[in-house]
Formats: sequence, C-alpha cells, structure tokens
Amino acid sequence: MMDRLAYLWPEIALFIAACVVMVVGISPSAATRRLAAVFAGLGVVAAGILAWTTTPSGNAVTASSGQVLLPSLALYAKVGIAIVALLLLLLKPGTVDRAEEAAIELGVQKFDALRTNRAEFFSFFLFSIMGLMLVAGADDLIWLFLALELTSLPTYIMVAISGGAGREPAARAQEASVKYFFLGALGAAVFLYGFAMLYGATGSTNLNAIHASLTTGGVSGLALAGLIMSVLGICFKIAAVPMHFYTPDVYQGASPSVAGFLAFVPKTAGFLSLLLLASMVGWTWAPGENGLTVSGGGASLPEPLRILFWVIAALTMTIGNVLALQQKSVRRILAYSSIAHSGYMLVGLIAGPGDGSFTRNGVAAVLFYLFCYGVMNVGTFAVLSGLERKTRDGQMSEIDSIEDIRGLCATHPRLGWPMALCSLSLLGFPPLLGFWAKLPLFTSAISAGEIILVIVLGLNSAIAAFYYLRLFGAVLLEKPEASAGEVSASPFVSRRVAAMVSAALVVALVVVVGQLTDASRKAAAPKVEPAASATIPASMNH
Amino acid sequence: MMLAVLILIPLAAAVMVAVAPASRARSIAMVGMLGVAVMAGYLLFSFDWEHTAAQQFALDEESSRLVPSLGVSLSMSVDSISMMLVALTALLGPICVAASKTAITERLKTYYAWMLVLQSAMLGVFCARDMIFFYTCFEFTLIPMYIMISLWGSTNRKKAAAKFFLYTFTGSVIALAGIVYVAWSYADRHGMWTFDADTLMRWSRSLPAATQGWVLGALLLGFAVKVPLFPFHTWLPLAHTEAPTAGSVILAGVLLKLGTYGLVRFAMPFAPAAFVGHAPFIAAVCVVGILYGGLICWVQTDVKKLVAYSSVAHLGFCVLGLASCNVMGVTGSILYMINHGLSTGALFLLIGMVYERYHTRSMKELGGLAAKMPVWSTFMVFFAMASVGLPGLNGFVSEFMCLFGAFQASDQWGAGMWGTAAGQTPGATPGHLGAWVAAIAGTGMVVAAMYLLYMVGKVVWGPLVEPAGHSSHGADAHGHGSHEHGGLPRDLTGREIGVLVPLAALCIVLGVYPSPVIKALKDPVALTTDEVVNFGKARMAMPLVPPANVVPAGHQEGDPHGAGEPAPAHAVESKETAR
Amino acid sequence: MGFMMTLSTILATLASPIAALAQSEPVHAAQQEAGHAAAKMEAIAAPGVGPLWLLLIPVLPLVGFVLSALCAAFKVKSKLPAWLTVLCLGASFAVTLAMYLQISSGQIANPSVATGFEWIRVSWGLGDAHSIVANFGLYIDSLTCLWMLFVTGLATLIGLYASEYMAGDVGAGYCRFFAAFNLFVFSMSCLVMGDNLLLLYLGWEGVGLCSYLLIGYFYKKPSAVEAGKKAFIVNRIGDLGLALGLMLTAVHFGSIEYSVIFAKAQPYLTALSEGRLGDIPAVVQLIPVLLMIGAFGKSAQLPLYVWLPDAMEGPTPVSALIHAATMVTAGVYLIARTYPLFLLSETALPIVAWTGALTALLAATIGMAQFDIKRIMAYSTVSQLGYMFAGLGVLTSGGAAFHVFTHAFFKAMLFLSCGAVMHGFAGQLDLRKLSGVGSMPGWRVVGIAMLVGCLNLAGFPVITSGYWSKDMILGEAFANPHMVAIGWILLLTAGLTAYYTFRVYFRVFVGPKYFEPGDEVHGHGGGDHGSHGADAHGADAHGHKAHDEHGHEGHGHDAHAHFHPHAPGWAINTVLAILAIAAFAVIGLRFVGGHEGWVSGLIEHSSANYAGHAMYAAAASHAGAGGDEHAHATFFGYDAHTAMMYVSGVVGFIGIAVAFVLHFVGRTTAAKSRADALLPLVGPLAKWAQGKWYVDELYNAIIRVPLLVLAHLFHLIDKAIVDGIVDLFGWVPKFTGSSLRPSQSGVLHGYALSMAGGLAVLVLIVVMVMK
Amino acid sequence: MNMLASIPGAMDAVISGTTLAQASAPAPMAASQLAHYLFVSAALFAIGLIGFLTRRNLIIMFLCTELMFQAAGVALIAFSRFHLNMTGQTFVIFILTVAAAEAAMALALVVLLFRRRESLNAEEFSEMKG
Repeated sequence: MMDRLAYLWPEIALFIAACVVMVVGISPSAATRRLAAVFAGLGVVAAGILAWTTTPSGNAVTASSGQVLLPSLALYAKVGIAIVALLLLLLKPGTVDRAEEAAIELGVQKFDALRTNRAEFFSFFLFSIMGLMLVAGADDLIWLFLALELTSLPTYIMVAISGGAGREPAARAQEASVKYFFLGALGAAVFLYGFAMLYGATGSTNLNAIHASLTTGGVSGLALAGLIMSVLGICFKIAAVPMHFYTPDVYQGASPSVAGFLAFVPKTAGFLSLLLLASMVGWTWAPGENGLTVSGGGASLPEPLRILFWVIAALTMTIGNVLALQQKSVRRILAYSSIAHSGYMLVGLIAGPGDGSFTRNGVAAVLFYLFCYGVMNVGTFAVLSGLERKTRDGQMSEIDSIEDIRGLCATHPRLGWPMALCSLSLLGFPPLLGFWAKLPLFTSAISAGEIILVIVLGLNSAIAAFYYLRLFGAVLLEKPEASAGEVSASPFVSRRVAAMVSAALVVALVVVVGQLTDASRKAAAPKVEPAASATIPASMNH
Repeated sequence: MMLAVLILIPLAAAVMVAVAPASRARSIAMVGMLGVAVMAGYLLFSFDWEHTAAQQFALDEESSRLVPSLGVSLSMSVDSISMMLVALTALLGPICVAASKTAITERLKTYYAWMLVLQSAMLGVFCARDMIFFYTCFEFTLIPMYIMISLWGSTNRKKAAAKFFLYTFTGSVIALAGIVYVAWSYADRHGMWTFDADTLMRWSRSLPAATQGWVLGALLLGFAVKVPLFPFHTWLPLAHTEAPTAGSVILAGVLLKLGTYGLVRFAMPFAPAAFVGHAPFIAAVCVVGILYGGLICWVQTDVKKLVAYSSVAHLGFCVLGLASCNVMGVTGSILYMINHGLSTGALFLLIGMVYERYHTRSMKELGGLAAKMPVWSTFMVFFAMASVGLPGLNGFVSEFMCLFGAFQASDQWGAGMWGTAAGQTPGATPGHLGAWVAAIAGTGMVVAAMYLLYMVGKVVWGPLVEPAGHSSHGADAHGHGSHEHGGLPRDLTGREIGVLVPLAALCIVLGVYPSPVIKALKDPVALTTDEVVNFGKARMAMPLVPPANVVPAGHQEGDPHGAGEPAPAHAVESKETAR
Repeated sequence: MGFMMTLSTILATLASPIAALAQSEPVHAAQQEAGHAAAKMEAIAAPGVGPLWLLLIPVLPLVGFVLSALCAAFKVKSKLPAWLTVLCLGASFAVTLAMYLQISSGQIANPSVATGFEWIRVSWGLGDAHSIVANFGLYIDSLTCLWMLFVTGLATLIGLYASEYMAGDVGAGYCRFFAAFNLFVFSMSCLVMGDNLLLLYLGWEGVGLCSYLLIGYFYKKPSAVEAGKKAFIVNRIGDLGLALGLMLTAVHFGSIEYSVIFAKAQPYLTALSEGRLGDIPAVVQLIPVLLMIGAFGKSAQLPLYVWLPDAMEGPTPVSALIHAATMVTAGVYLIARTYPLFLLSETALPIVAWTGALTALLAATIGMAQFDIKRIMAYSTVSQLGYMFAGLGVLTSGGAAFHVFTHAFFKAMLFLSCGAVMHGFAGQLDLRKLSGVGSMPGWRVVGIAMLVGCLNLAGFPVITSGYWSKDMILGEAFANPHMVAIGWILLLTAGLTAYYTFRVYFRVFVGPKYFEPGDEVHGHGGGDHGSHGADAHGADAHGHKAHDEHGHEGHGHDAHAHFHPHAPGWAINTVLAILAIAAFAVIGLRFVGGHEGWVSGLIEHSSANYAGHAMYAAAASHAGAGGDEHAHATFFGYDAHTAMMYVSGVVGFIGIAVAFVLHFVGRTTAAKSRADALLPLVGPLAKWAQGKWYVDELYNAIIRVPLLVLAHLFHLIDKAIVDGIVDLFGWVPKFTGSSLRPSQSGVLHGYALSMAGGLAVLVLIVVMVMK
Repeated sequence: MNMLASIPGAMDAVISGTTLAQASAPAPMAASQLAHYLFVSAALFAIGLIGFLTRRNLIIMFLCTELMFQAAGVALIAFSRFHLNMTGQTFVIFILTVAAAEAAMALALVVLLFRRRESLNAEEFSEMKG
C-alpha cells in the first residue's frame, strides 16, 4: 500500500492546497481573500517539488506499484504539468468577480460568503491539475476514468463562471459552458463504454494485466471495439476532428485565461491517456541493434487503430489550419490553431517509439511538443487576457477581434512582443522553440515511414504560416485602429509577467533544447528488466 | 571565432539601435555596418589565399555544439567562395544605410534595427557549415525583409510582403525536408544524427541516383524559389516594386544570391549524380528564364519592375553557369553573383534617387532626364552598360564565362559531325549542354541590350518629360528653383555620388582585372565541379595537411571514413577531363 | 600648322622605306608566280616579343578619354578637350608610324606580340592545354600597321575638323563628344591590335558603344536616340555570331590567341594546299561562317546593314570617322586577320564574296534614289564595303585592303564636305534645295574637295586612287573563273556608283546658285541640346535664333533674304585640302613597293597573306570547279587584269556622263532636273528604291513586331498563369476554409449530430480497412 | 450495429482463452446469457445517444447522458459476473459517484442558465458561430 502512496504525494499536496484556498476564499477580510491565489501557487509549487522528488520512475516502477508500459512517464509529465500550471496560474483569472470585490471595498455591497466564487475558481483550478497528475500516474482503467473526469468537471465550472461582469460576456460564457458540458458528457460516455468493453475483453482493468492479456491472447474484436470507442471518446479532450466542434465557441466564450487553461490541461490529459492506451495495446519492446527496435518496427499498433489515428491526424491538422485562415477573432484563430497542434501531436503518436533514440521516438516527440506547446500557448492567451476595452455600457470587456491587437508592439511592447514571438514559435520559425519541437515530429514520422503524413505536415505548416503571419503582422506592423475603443492593459500585472516569461522561455529554452529532449526521451523509454537486456549502448544516450 | 564576431556585430548594433533614441538610430546603424565592413576586411586580409579551398576560421568543435542529440552545431567556416559573398554583403551594408538617409523618414529605429538583423542573417548564411544553422539563417532573412516591405512599401505592400514571405517560406520548408531526409538516412545507417554539411555531403553522394533525384528535387525547389528561377519568379517584381530603395538593393544584391549560393554550396555536392543527370533540364529552365524574363522587361512601364525582371533574366545566366558543371561555368556564375550584386544594386539605387525626387517610377511620366540630371545620367548609362555585359566592365567577364562554360560542357565535341579526326578537342569538357544552349542563351544578350537600352533611351535620353507636379516652368534658362520636395537638389548630392562611386570603381576593376578573383575561386570551384562530375574522388584523394589558420576541426566524431578538412589547393588537380 | 606640314612630308617619304622593302619583294613574288603547283605556303612565323612602348598606341586615346571625361566632370567651357584629343591622337599616330617604320625595317619581328597584363585566365585542368588565356596584349604585323596608320591618321584629322565643327556646343556636350571620340579610337585600336579574339571582342563592343553614344549625341531628338539604339542592337546581333565563333575556336583550338590559332591551323593549311580537303573537320569550316556573321553586323553588310543609314543622325565628324572610314572596316579587318581560317572553309569565302556583291548592288540602287546627300553617302559606304568583302571573297585580300585604304580617305573627305555644307546651310541636306554651292564665295575649297572625292568614288580612270583599288578587285573577280558573275555585278555597281556620286555633285555643287536654310537642328548653334543645362546659346553671332525643339520650317523661306550661308573656317578647309592631297598621293602607293603595290606588300607579310597565286589552284579546286590547273579566266579573250583597267574606266566615265546629262544640262532650278522626266518610264521602281526597298519595314514586320507581341503575351502569361497558379495555391486553403465554415453553426445539436456522424464514419473506415 | 454482431464471436475466443481471474466459487456464465445483458446495455446506450441528439430540453439531454453512463454500468456488471471478479462492480460504484457529481453540476448549470434565459431550449444558446 505504502509504495502506491509514493505516487500520490503531489496530488495530496494539491488537494490540501485546494481545501485551504476554498477556506481562505470565504474569509471576511479582503486581504486574506486576495491570498487565495498565493496559496494556490504554493500548492502547485509543492506538488511540483514533490513530483520531482518522490515519483518513482524507470526501473523503480514495479508491476504492482504502477504501469510498467511507460514507467518514467509520470515523473516527466507531473513536473511538466506543474511548470505549465504555474504559468497558467499567473494568468490569474481575476476577472471572475472583480466588480464585486470593488463594490465590497466601496462598501456598497456587504461581503456575502455564499455569493463570492473567487477562491472557488482557484480550488477548481487545483482540482483539475490534480486530476491531470492522476492521469499521468494512472495504471488502472478505473483510475484513468476517474482522473479524466476529475480533470474535466472543474473545467466545465470554470468556463461557466469565468464570464466576468457585464451582461453580454456572461451570456457568452454560459453558452460556451453549455456546449462544453453537454458535449463533454457525451464524450465521457463514449470512452466509458469503451473502457467497459476493454474490461469485458480482458477481464481486468489493470493496464499491465490488459497489456499482458492483449499481447499473449491477441487483440480480440471486442477489445478492438473497446479501444476504438475509448480513443474516439478521448478525442473530445484533445479536440481532434470529429469531436472538435466545441473548441472555437468555448475558447471565444470563456475568458482568455480560462481558454488558455483549456488549451493545455484537457489536451495533455487526452494525450497522456492515448499514450497509455496505445502503449497498452502495442509497442512491445525488443532491444534492437542500436538501441531498442519495436517489434515490427514502430507501426506495431494494430492496423485499424493506426489507420484511425492516421485519418484523425490528417483531418485534424488540415481542418484546424484551413478554418483558421479567415477568422476575424483572435480567440477563434487560437482555438483552431490548438486543433491543428493536436493534429501535429497525433503524427508523433502514430510514429510510435521507434528505436528509442530521440529523433526516432514519436512518443518522446509528443511529450516534448506537449511541454513546448504549453509554454508557447500560455504566452498568446496571456496577451489576450492582458488587454481589455471599455464597452459601450462602461464595463471593461476582454478583447476579441484581431483589430484590437493591431500595433500592440508600439502601444504595449510588453504584450506585443510576446505575442509576436509566440506566434512565430507556434508557426515553427527556426531559431525559436516551436521549430525544435516540430523537427522531431518530422524526423520520427520519416523514420516510421509515414512519408505522406510528413508531406501533409509540411503543407499544413505552410498554411499555418499564413494566419500566424497575420497575427505577427497585426501586432508588429499595423497601426492601431483609431476608430476602435481605446485598448488598455488590464490591471493584473501577473498576466503581463506570464506573457513575458513565456516569451522569454520560447527564446531561452532553445539553449537547453538538448537537455529537454533527453528528458522527454527518458520519459518515453520503456521499462527494461536489468537482467534480461544488455545495457543500452553508449550511443543511445548520446 | 572571428566569424562569430562578424555575425554578432550587426546584432549588437541592432540592439543598440533599438535602445538608442530614434535620432541616433541611423548613425549607430552606420557604425554597425562599418564595423562589419572592417571585420570583413580583416578576414579578407588574414584569409590564407594559398589554400582557398580549405574551410578557414572554423569554430572549434566543442564550443559550437547546440543540440547534441540532433547533432546540430553552430559550426561556421568559410572558403574563398563564401569569403567573396561575405565581402559583397559587407560592402552593400553601409551603402544601403547611406542610401536610405532621405528615403526613410518615419520609424527609423525599426528600419535600421531590422536591417542590421538582416545583415547578420545573411552573413550567417554564407558562413554556415551546419545545415540547420544554414537553414535558420536562410529563414531568418525573411522576417526583416517582410517588415521592410510591409512598412515602407508603396501601394499594395501588404499583399507583396505576404506573398514574398509565404512563397519563400514554403520553398525553404521543402528544402528542409530534403536536408532532414539526408540527415535521417545518415542517422539510419550510422545510428547517430548529424547536420554537419561535409559529413552529409559525403554521405548523400553515396546514395543511389534515384534518392539523390528526390533530394535534389527538394533542394532545387527550395533554392529555385529564392534564386528565382523561371516558374517561381512571380514574387520578385511584386516584392521589388513595393520594397524601399535600400530594401531593393539588399534584396537584389544579396538575398537572391542566397539561392544560387545554396545551389553551388549544397544542392550540387549533395546530389552530384542527379545534378549532372538533370543539368540539361536546369539549363533549359535557365534559358527560358533568360528569354522569358528579358522579353517581359521589354514591355514594362515601371522601371523597378523592369530591373526586377532583368534580375530574373540575369540570374538565369548565373544558374546556367552552374548547370554546365565545369570550372569555367561555375567560376563564371560565382563571379556573376558578385557582379549582379554590384550592377543591379547600383541600378536600384539610381531608381531610388529618381523616386525620391519625382515620386514616380513609371517610364511614361519620366523621360530625357539627361538634361536635368547629367551626373545621374552618366551613372545610369554606366551601370546599364555594366549590366548589359559590355566588355571592359564586370558584367561581361561573368556573362561570357557562363556562356562559354555552357558552350564547352558537351560530349558532342568529341564525336560525330562536331568531332575532329584526331578526336582531341582541348577546349571541351564533359556535359550535356553544348553549342545550341549557348547560342539560344546568347540571344539573351541581345534581348538584354534591347530592354536596357529601351529603359535608358526612355529615361535618360530623349526630350525632357517630368511628372505633373515637378516640371520646372518650360526650358527656363537658369533652372535654379527645384520643385522637388524632400529638399533634394536636381542632380545627385555628394552623398549619393559617394554611394555610387565605390560600386562603379569595383565594376571597372572587376571588368578590367578580374584575374585575382578568378585565381582565388579556382580551387573551391575545381573541388565543387570535381565533386559533381566524378563524385569527389579528388577530395578523397587529398592528403590530410590542414592549412595554416584552420583550427584543427578534427574529424566529425564517429565518422570513420571522413577525410577531414580538404588539404592545400595545389594538391587539387582534378583529373584529365578531356578524353 | 607645323603638324600639317610634317604629316604631308611623311606621306611623301613613304616611298623610301617601301623601296627598300620592294627590292627583296619581287624576287619572292616572281618565284611564287612560277612554281604554282608545288608551292608550299610558308607558315606564319611564330611571333617575336614586341616592345612595350607599342602599348602606347591604345593607351594614348585612353588618356585622351580620361582627360575629356575630367573636362566634362569639371564643366570645362572652352575647346580644351578638342586640343587634348588632337594631341593624344596625333601622338598615337606618331607612335604607329614609328611602329610601322620599325616593322618594315625589321627591327621588330613581323608578327610579334607585346603583352601588357593578364586579363582573363581560366584553367580547368593540367597546364596550358586546358585553359583559356586572354591577355591585354598586342599582335603586331604589317596588317596591323596598315590599319592603325589610317585609323589613327584619319582620327587625328577628323578630330581637328570636329574641333571647329562642334564649336557650337562648346559648353554643352563638347567634352562628352570628345570623350566618346577618344574612347572610340581606344576601342578601335584594341580591336585592331588585340592579340586574341577576346580583346578583339572587347574592342568590337567598345566601338559599338561609342557609335551608340555618338549617334545619340543629339539626345534631344527622339530619332537620334532611336538610331543609336538600333545601331547597338543590330551590332549586338552580329556580336553574338562573333562570340559563338570565338567560343568554337576556343573549344577546337584550345586557345583564342592568334599565334596559337595560326600555329594549330598549320596542319590543316598544308592539307589544303595538297588538296586533301577531307582532312579539314566540319567544325573548323564552321568557325569562319560564325566569324563572318560578326563581320557583317559591324561592317553593315546585307542582312545587318540597316543601322548604317540611320547612323547619319550623329554629327558629321562621327559619320565621317566611324561610319565611313574606321569602324565599318572592322569586319574587313576581322576576315583579313583570320584569313587562314577562312581559306580552310569551302563555303566561307564564296559566301563573303556573294554577300559583298549583292550588298554593293542593293546599296547602289537605293543610293541612286535618295535626296538626303548624307544618306546617299551612307549607302555608298555600304556599297563600297560590299566591294571590299567581294575583294576578300575573290581572294584578293591585298586589293580589298587597298580599297579600304583609299576608300577611307575619299569617303571621309566626301562626308566632311557634306558636313561643311550642312554646317554652313544650317542643317540643309536635301539636294533639291541646294544648287551651285561650289561657286559661292568661301566655298571654293569644299567644291574642289567634293569634286576630288566624287571622282575617286566614281573611279574616274587613271588619275583617281579609287579607280586603281576598284580595278584590282574587279580584275581579280574576273580572273577567278567561278567569280565571273560577281565580277559583272561589281561592274554594274561601279557604273551606278559613278552615276549617283555625280548626281550629288551636279545637283549641289554646280549649276544655278540657290539655297534654302535647313531646320538647323543638326547644324552649328542648334538648340539647347547641351546637357549641362548651361544657359541656352542665345543669339548666335550670325543671327541664328536658338530653337528649343524643331525650328519652324516656314522660317527658312522668308529668311531667304537675310540668311547667308556660313562658310567653313580654316580647320575644315585645311583638313579637306589634306585629304584631297592624300587621295591623290595614295595612287602612288599602288605602284610603289611590292608586286601589287605598297598595301598588298603589307598584306603579304601578314596573316591575310595567302592571296598568292599558289593558293589560286587550291581555292579554285575546292570551289568545286575541278582544279585542273591554274585556270586563269579571261575577259573576252583578254587577260582579266589588263582588260579591267580599261573596262572599269569606261564604265565609270559612262556613269559620270549620264549623271552630267540628266542633272547638269538644262537644269535651271535646284528642285527640278531632267532626271525627273524619266521617272514615269521607270514606274514603281523609283518609288521602291526611294523607300530603300522597304527593308526596314520588312525587318520590323518579321522581327520587331512579332517579338513585341510575344513579349506582351509573356507578360500576360506571367501575370495570369504563372502568378495565377501561385495565387491558386494560396486560394485553395481559403476556399476549403470558407466552405467548411458553416459546419461551425453554433447550434449544440448540430455539433452533437456531426460528432456522432464523424464517429460513425471513422468506425466505418476502420471496418473497411479491416476487410 | 456491427459491434453487437462481433460480440458472440469474441466470446468463444474468450472462453477458450485463459481469463486471469477465474473465480472459483459460482459457476461461469454462459456466453449466450452474457449476450443478453450486453444487448440490453447496447440498447440503453443507443437510446441515450438518440435521445441526446433529438431532444431539445437541456435537462432531458443530461438525463440521456446519464442513460449512457448506466448502459456502461450494465455492461460492466455483466462482464464482472462473466469474469467472476469484482473489478467490474467496483468500477460501477465509481461510475455512480461520478454520475452523481455530474448531475449536481448539470443542475447547477441549468439553474444558472434558467435565471438568465428563462428557457432551457438548446437552440437559445447559439449566438457564437463561424
């Protein structure tokens, strides 16, 4: 029992932090209420440190204590999640009840513990991050199901209450939450049924057991159906094509800080679970001549599953990019770009682990891309949330259309340049982080022999160049629209800090790309019984 | 180490410009550019001219390692080909800054900062020996140019800038795919990733001809968009008409050379068998480009568009020289890169000067400026003659060598009707081009005369025609008051003449006494042509004596049969090519 | 003035060294005459090393150019550039003379090479066998001396003439004129003295550039600019042929230096002389055909002659020097220099001969029908050049060279006289508006010069040098059995030449005095075409008003009363006098030195030598007539040469007589003459001839217009298709984007439905793949 | 639905194959019996899906998703009995808790929406599009 607990220290820390934040949130004194965010931050940092220190990885993971398919996945994932969560926290979705807080200060309105939901927002934030870390550590279908639900339920609420003051934004937020919740529930039902079928086919919900039964007994029809249903269900989380319809409306409806959260957390949860499912059903390891070659070379996923992934990847990339071309609203552009990026990551998934060296390993490429995407995306959403404009009825509403961010480098350089750099990095422009993230996708797909997919990937990055260029051009080159209302920076300094930190990371991380790629390669490395296989040849960890 | 300094100077200057107040932007930019010029001069001075084929000033291995797992390193080194182009870039830098004194009046800081960034990116391209570093700099030149065109362009600059960026970006993504494919196949065989140019060259040479065909296709497509070769040239006239003067000078002077430099430095050695096989196709595209571009020039009304299309025609010659795969042709094309940079750059400067005075580029509104601007007309006639290829000026030397290279490169000289009884034609080299290609391309020289004289005849000679707002009242005797706003007197100012004189001097010197440059290019060109024609046997055969100032770069780690740095030039005597 | 005297004495003393040369000569000629069958061509001697001071000849004009350019830069307002030019060219002439003396006295080896510096050297293999070398060096032999003598000599004289002629533009354009003038002489000397074909090519295009600049000197006039452009482009077409020939030589002989080419051509020459024609590969036979295209372009022969008449737009000194005497002979020089190559080819020389003859005839017919005296002189130049090419074609390179020499002098004189007339009568050139100029006060010298020139051009028997040089060509034409047809054409042309020459003389220089001032655009004191924007010329001393654009035609008539022609000054008169004397003095050269005179003596010692009779048999044989033995066609039984002496004289005389009858007898006014009565008899021919056989229009229709249409078509294709495809690539994603956009309808159920539909489709795909 | 067709075939493979947690005590369930249960759960799932797609009222739509959750529960219990181990049933317990949590959340959301829009028709919420 105790070794199972070793997995959960970070989640426990988050849980405690969530409760503390909730209590702090309803304290009568405004000062303590404002501390809620600080406590949340402390919680995330603690979780990060605990994850770094306590999570067992590599050979330490035994069959009983966790899933041995991708043993060191949990360590890399949890630490990465903690870092990006910290950045997301900086977005500080403070617009939730700013008017109310202001009214309270003026004494117009008495503080009513029941009505305020500022601190609850942070607790939901922490619960969702906890769910995400649980997904990373999941080794059982039930655990995985619960973790996925724990990740998404808080997000439904965050979307609903993130509308902030003002009639019109609140209405839009509620519409977004409706769509998100109901379609989310549909998705959940689908993958639950898939899990059920998987259990039915193999008789156990433990991932290692299922893996063993599938590899020995072969993938039966029921198991395959279960797999397909669960993959399609999870596609909702990563906004892959058939299930992508909610994304633009939700990202536009919710406030940009929440949209940033949605762009990272459910997507990571989805991809981690897909990785677990795929490694459960395929990728059996055999130490190869120069490192590990997967039996049947990379494409050991059962053929139908591979075709499914292939079609979803191609469609997601293309539809995501193509629909983003004519959008007028920056939020919708970023929504479609997040769909497109899911498509890119699916390519890595199809490429499979290869021989374990970084550039042949699709799984490592996906993990590395997830982290880089998280960092880049926070920058763009931070910029959006950092700006607001006075609407007709005097309320401060958050900006939406591309006209609002024209000439940002001139008016608000601290927000303009991060948007410029992050959009270039999302485009995959060479010196920035995005390029180094996309390059392994190219190389792993080529080594897996998916030439057509590489061509589609190349074409899509060319199409994507167009709307990222529009963002880059709007921010850097065009003059701000005189007619539009005066766009001012929102009072929350932390959002500008988040934007600048993310822009700095996009540039600075290039230097440590070597170390990062090694970390993601280790994360994707299989569990190798020390006795059975020879030590990994020197060139492997080159 | 010195190359890293060379590339960092403009970047540092760019940062200083960004920080400094707008008023001092231009002077800092000039200091930065002059710093680059001085550094380039020092490099030229300390370059070991005996071993021109050797990669000199190379960074030592350890400090340049960037992404070990991908084998990407910041390895930089330069041989005489790159040295020449670095010198050209260093020369055009200060000229552009000086030329844009009156043209650019608002957002000075952005303009000069991005021009300095562009300068360092271009220098990076010429010094890069690592494919990813080359690709990064190659891509990075797009941003500054995009900004320059879309901020200081004229009417539909947005469309021109977007088309320029997307067209070149797509092209270079395809080139990247080619490079990555080669790197992957190397890693597949050797288990270890590297993007070092020499290693990949040696490896991709040994690939079967079919795969080489694909690699060449990808690289050729990527660089053809940049050169621009015939079907991919439509972005150039648009970009030129919309770019500011200095932007056009740099675009024509150096950016187009990235494409041809890429072809000679990477496309040819990477896929020698495919290149020789497809040489006739490439030559055909060039010849079409020459005549097609030339004839279109002839019917243009916008002077800048005319000179832009003339660049398409001229670079057709340049790549034709490459397609001939012999020393004459390749030396001619490298010389052509330099000469085209000088003469077309100067033409754009001249057009810019007229644009600053009369704010029009249409040949309908301008005419007979010799009466009003004699000094400008002298320079215009001079540089038109240089670019039409008048012997005695630089254009002729390179144009003749390219044509003669194409003429020479044919197997027909040995046999059949063309052959000789003794079967021995000393002047011939193996290849598939020959007399007809040179003859048709030669008509390009006539077409060049047609459109350039049409332009000079319309703009310089003939009765005086001035745009509506500027015509000083009739043929008044003393023409003192000049109506041109922008405070520019009628004829060229001292600054403008100062900008043009160095270019003119170089045109004459390179035209009358080009032999030192030809001698300097001899070895690297011999190496490249040898690599293309007989797949680098010469390089293999070279003994391992590193020249003086090359930091012993040592073998590419883990590459068993690497022959290390190519050795002194005199050992390079490619075999008897004539049969 | 002192200089003038030394010049004439030099001419007079020419005889002495030639005499020395002559002694050694006859023996050799005779011996050659006798042993025709077994005579072996002595190879062109390997070149000795020439002294470096020879480089002064091209360098001095370059110095002149630089100085004039500096004058232009510093806006010099005096005649300084003119004196600088005359000084430099005179010095260059002196050095040429010294060179000639040293060559003829043997102090410098006959073919010798003086190399300055290395221009282009590209080697692609081991040693010299695989490298192309083009040095900035001089190849000196007697042919070079001959050519450089009259180039630099005439340039000096015409420079002096131009100093006064262009006086009107002193402030504006004067320096530019003399700069281009000097550059021209430098290019011409590079062309003539270059030791390799590439330096010849440099000179070739250099003279093309200078003719472009000088034709376009009056750049205010659109027609001048157009003419300049036409000249440059037509020359460029010729240059392309020359370039390809040069490349073929380089590929075949491995080098482009004359010394190496002649050495390597030697085996072929011996094969030729022994009648083994099969040994000469087709490639070698192609080289002269390509070089010929270049020669035709530059020397305005049949296909590419259209630019020369338009080149008359330039100032007269330019027409005289460049378009009459020196530049146009470049083609003749090229063929003479590379004569051994031409001999190797069976087809080359006959083509040259036929082109020359046809051009001569065509140009003569056009010349007869023109009214502008300068245009007539231009067509006569084209016609005389046709003679020279015919001379080369019929293997008398000596005769052709002699004709070049004589033609240079008398044609320059004719042009300068016409120029003086135009200068004096404010640009009037129409022979229907001028009459009796010779007898007007102050025009005496011009009249006499014109008479001498016309006599020479018409080939008046015995007393004119033109007669002797034309006779040599005609003689040789008739002597060669296969070239008799050409002989007859040339004879007919001689008659026509005599007619149109004296048509001009009798209409303009004699007869009743009458004149109308021209539109003053060309003449002295023209409008403000000075490029320095200096103040306009204001009232000229002689009352010509400065007109900006075209003067008013009408002005001429009413001004009849108070306009009086401006007689030429001392500079023009002395130059004309010298040229007249020279035209006569040259006759002497025919009889001095060498079998056929001084000029052919020089030719025999140069690479153009092989005109010796020994070659006769070989040329005859490979011209396909079955070389039995040295058949020497006869002219109606008489020996061709002697017969021609008389026949050509008679034909010339007839031509003059016809012109006299038609244009002098009974002519009362300038406008009308008896010739006009004959017009209806001739019918449309006259109109066609006047329209220059519509060759310009033909070229325009079959070359320029189609190219223009093609260019517009390409422009359209480029904008629509090539750009279209690129935009299409840009448009496709946008289109799919906009078509897919409605899928985001915003309605919850729509999404749910499409999600479920998507799932179904995917499952279907997976199942299909499973099958 | 083709999935249903494939289940009996799967059953034979399972039976012949070795299932891990073969409980000792109660007699193994016959494949045909399992098929009945699975048929019921599939039907429930289908009804839930169709209900979700057709009905406009938000509460009814939520109930349909609940139906789909319960369908999975039924299937799980059937499999648990079939495999004779308790994992399936524990899974169902968790499903119930999660369903309850979702129900609470759904109703809270519905209350929030109703206060704003006075109606629960799904068509109301479709301003954002494109």
